[in-house]
Amino acid sequence: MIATLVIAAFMILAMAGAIYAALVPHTLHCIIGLGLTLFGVAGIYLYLGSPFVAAMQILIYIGGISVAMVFALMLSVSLAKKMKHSEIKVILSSIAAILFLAVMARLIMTTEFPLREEPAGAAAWGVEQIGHGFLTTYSPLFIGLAICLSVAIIAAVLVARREADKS
Amino acid sequence: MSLSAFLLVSLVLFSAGLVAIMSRRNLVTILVGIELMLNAASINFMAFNYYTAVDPVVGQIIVLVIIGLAAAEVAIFLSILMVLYRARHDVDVEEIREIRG
Amino acid sequence: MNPAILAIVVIFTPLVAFATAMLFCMKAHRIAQGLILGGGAVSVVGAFLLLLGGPSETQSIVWLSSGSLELSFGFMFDGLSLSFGAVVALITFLVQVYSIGYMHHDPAKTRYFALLGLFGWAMLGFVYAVDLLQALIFWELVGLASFFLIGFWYEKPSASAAARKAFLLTRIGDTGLLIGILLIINISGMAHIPALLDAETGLTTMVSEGTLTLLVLLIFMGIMGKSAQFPLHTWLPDAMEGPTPVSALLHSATMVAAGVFLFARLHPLFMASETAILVVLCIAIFTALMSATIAMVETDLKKVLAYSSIGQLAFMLAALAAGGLLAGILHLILHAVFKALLFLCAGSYIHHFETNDMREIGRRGGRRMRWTTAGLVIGGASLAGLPPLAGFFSKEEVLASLSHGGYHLIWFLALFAAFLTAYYTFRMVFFIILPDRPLEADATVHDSSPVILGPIIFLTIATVLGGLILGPLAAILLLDVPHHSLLSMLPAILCALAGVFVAWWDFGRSRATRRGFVGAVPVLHRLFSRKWYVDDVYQAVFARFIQLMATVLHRVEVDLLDGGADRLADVTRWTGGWTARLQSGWVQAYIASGVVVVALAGYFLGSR
Amino acid sequence: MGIPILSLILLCPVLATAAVMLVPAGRDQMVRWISVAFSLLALILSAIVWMAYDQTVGGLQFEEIVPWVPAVGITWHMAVDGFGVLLVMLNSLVWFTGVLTMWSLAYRVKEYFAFMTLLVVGVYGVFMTQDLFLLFFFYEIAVVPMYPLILIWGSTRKEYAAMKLMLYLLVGSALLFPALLAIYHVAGLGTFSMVELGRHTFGIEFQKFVYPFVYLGFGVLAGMFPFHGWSPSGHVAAPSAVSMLHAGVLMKLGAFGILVVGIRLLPEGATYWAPLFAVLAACGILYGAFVALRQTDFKFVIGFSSVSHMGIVLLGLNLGVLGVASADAFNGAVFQMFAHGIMTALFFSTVGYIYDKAHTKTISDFGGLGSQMPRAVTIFIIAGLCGAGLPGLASFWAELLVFLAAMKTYPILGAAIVAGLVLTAMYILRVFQQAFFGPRNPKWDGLTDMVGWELLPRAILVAVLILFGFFPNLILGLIDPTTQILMEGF
Repeated sequence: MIATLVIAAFMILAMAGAIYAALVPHTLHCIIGLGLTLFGVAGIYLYLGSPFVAAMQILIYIGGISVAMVFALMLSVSLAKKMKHSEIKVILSSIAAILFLAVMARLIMTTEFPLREEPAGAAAWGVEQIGHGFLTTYSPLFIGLAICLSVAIIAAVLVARREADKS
Repeated sequence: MSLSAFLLVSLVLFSAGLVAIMSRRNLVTILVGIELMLNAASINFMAFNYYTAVDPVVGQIIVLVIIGLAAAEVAIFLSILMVLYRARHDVDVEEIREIRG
Repeated sequence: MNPAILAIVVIFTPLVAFATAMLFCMKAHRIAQGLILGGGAVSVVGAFLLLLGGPSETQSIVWLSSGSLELSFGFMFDGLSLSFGAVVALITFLVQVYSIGYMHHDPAKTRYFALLGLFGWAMLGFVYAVDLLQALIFWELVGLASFFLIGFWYEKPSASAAARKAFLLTRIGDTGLLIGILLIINISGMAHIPALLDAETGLTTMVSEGTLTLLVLLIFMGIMGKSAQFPLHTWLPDAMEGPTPVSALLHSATMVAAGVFLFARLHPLFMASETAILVVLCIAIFTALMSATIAMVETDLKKVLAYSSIGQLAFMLAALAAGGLLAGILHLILHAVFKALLFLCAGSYIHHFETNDMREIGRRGGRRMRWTTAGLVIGGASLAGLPPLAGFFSKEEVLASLSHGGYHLIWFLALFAAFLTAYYTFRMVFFIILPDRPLEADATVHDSSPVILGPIIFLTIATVLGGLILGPLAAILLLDVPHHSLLSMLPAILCALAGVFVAWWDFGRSRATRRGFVGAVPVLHRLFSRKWYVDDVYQAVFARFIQLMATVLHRVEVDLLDGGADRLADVTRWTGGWTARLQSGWVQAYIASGVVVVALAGYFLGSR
Repeated sequence: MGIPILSLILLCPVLATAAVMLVPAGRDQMVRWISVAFSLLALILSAIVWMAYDQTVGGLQFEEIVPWVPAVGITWHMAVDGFGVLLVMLNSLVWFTGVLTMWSLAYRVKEYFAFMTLLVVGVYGVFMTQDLFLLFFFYEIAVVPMYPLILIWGSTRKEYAAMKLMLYLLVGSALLFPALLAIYHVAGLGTFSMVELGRHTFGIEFQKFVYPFVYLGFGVLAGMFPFHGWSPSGHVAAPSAVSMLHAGVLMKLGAFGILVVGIRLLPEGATYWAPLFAVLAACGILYGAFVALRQTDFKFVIGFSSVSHMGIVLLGLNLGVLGVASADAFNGAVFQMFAHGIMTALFFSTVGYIYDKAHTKTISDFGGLGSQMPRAVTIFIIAGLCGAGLPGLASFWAELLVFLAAMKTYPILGAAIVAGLVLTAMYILRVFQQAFFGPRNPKWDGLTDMVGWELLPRAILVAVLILFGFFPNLILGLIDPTTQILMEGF
């Protein structure tokens, strides 16, 4: 019962953060909203039996990505200020999104999912299994990810630096 | 808590991301929208992983990959953003319309 | 020695000489000349050895097999091949010797000699061929050699135009020939000549007479092209643009005779169709008369000889069509000898005076070239059919075979043609030996060099003695020697003498008008000097038609097919231009429309 | 399974492409030597395949089967029958001589040879593979490099020509791809193997429906009238070696595709449509010849002559399907693919040489060129005579066999096509007379004639034409058994 309440709180946190981030005019507030959502999602992961992924979510997403975004914001001063915000665009895109949401929600509610007998326990899919999976069956994925990350970082550095040289 | 509840949460996140992408003029907030959508996808993976998948490792691995890719994406995105900012002193997407036909 | 090996030597030595000269001796004229002459000599010796060996079995190997089709490559050693092969090799060699003198100053003579080698190979290959397709291949190669040799001086536009015309007109005939051969292969499944000619199992037993008529007439189209019969004859006079030895070799003695040879080769097939015989006779006699009339008004020495070749080839075809196999072949061989002689004499004059106009040659003292003039007179007399020269015997046989065959009208017309032949031949002779004004004392006129005179003298002797081959030829062809009474020979002799006399009256005597009796009828004179308007009709009808077709189809290509595709592209581009305006470059609008579309799709697909 | 010789041949251009790309910029000579070395190697291997191919047995040989994507039944299945051996040889010859022809290229050499060898990869793949998916895959590999090759190294309205070519060929592919998928799907065997698919009998209605897609799709590449529009302008715009590969080999891909996919898999559909397509092909033969008569550009003449000559190939294929004339039609068609390939390669190689020297391709600009460039002119004349179907050169036999079949199946049509040979002679002679004969034009006195190595590639092609012109059985012996097997399918 308590678990249900807790997860419901996390879900609401996630949704509220997302909506806040989507609608709030100020860029910094927007990132804060994202941070809230990420935190809520981490809670959901925890409930879904994966403490490791939840930890990663907090470490990388909240600790890394959000912070990087804030830094970027700080580096370019004028970005931090409030941007022009057109109400009509927000309303139109909200209508489109709600349309989408309604259709998808109806789909979700009417679909029969082939559920498993009983949800797997945390023991069956702990960190060990993840590591094993990454190093055996899914090793190409792992390697690919590694390459992608290093390339992205090198590219990011290069892109930013070359322009700096020019200026 | 049932599977549908998680799916609905992820749908809300996704829709919020859509709104952000469609309505904002600031590249940073658009990035936020994208992150929201990625998270929505991750939630779906985890939920299906928990409720239906045969091998529960798959979902987690995919979510980890998504997190990694998101990190890479943000790195690139932000560096481009910095360059763009330096070049144009603006990151308003309404002004960046060079692919216009 | 195995005749097949000998035949390979005879045929392929000129090819080897040709290839070697073309590939390695372009600068070394003397070596090339030596190679080609050596090849020619080997061919002559080989061909005469084959002739002395007498007829023997056909030999062939399978050359090509595709599905049920089998074509062979090999040699025939019957009297026809052996005798004509020897004549071809001999005249080729003589002309090669003659060319040493004639082409002495030409800078490109290696190419010239090499092409003579190519021609020798092709012509000999044709003569000994055992398979219709093999014959066709060498027949085309002969045409190719002719193309290159006519256009040898390719920098002269008239020469290259003449080469092109020769190739195209013979090609038109060859189309018929090829269709005929293809039909024969389709009907009988073979192209092996002895098998096709077989009286019990050959082609004649397989098809109805109507079909056979069609087949042989298609083949005759090829013969018309190659042997320059009306209406495909106009290339031959133009072909005189080539060097004179080439005219002597190809366009009088051997290549044009290939058509007649093919007719003789397939004689039994033609004999099996009455209609075909009549068609051939009509065409032949018309050609003979027409060419003779044109020759009567022509002043170009070589062209007179060219038209006389056309006429004599028509005589051969007429004789063969009337059933006189021996007569046709005899005239083929003897005509080759004396016509080569006439051309070589003409070449000797042209080489010296550098003009083709026989009146001018006469005025400038042509008759002072004594040996050449002797050759010309003897050759001319032979062409006119005066006894006892070679031409008399063969023409006698031709006329006899026409009257034996019962074609009396044709016989009569042929007599008239013979009269005209004697007339224009001696018109030519009198123009040269009896010029219209007295000769100046010009010491520069002298006779040609020994290499030129040698072949002329050899051929003069051959022309005088040519009548003697009648008996041996009949023996090798396994035919009977016909006996004619003196009375039956009389009309021909009288015609020839009449022709000579009228020619003397018009051109020879001191008070002659030198216009000829045709000059009295302007209409005819114009008709003859415009060559019966055949070329003009070609120009006006066929050439224009083909040009028109090409132009129309070119427009179709440019405007309709290609242009249509371009219009389609324009429409696409225009549509693209319009739709591009929707591309505002405003990414968010794209996303929004995407979302709406997905939502709608989800609604409709999900509601099922 | 012994040495996978077919994969080795295919590996040659692949390695050549890779090696050429790895050469440092500016080392053009090295690029050329690499290309020539690999193409020579491929030529030798092709010759070995020809020698080792067992002609008494026929059928597919040198099979290599390695599953690749087993889930949908894609297999690395390489094998050649008699046709394949012949066409692989053709490709090797044209590649080798093409590299030599482009020896003097100086502009962006590295990229040029990389694209060209990539094209060669595709062509080899199509001729060797027995897998429908791979066939399409290689087909596209062969087609796509044409665009940059024409666009960057071309001449004479190159943007237009490149775009037109690409659009035509893509339309062809668009017709083809659904047809191939339909064949895969309807057979329901779960395999793309053409050997397996060939054993399956498709419904007659299905065959009738799908065959035109296959025929048109491949036919566009084969320069099929009236969808040949891309080919003359493409040939004109492309650099010489690309024209060589293009007209010499690439157009054969279309005909080969019709043969192995259309006719082999859908025999009844082919039979149903053959009369129509045969008549179209015959129209193409005459049409190409007529239009060539009016052209003023060397390469346009050759381009339209290609339309005409490829018409003979297509006519042969359709007549073969009708089956009245036993094996001759197929034999003739395949022979013509080879003969025309060599002949056109020779044409473009020589015209390319003249163009490189004189910087013009307009026929009337020349005149009397025979005096200045006797060797180049001689070689062009040999190619031209081959085009005119002169006996003693390879195309004569090919045309003869097709004409034989045409005379047997449709006598009137056959006679018309044979008469069309006169037109061919006319346009060829017109070129000879206007460009090569006539008075010497002092404007071109400075041009140098071919020497040494420039002569080599052309001499090889001439030698091939003459060799098979006199010994047609060398080719017929190779392809006849395969044709016999093909004929059993009807």
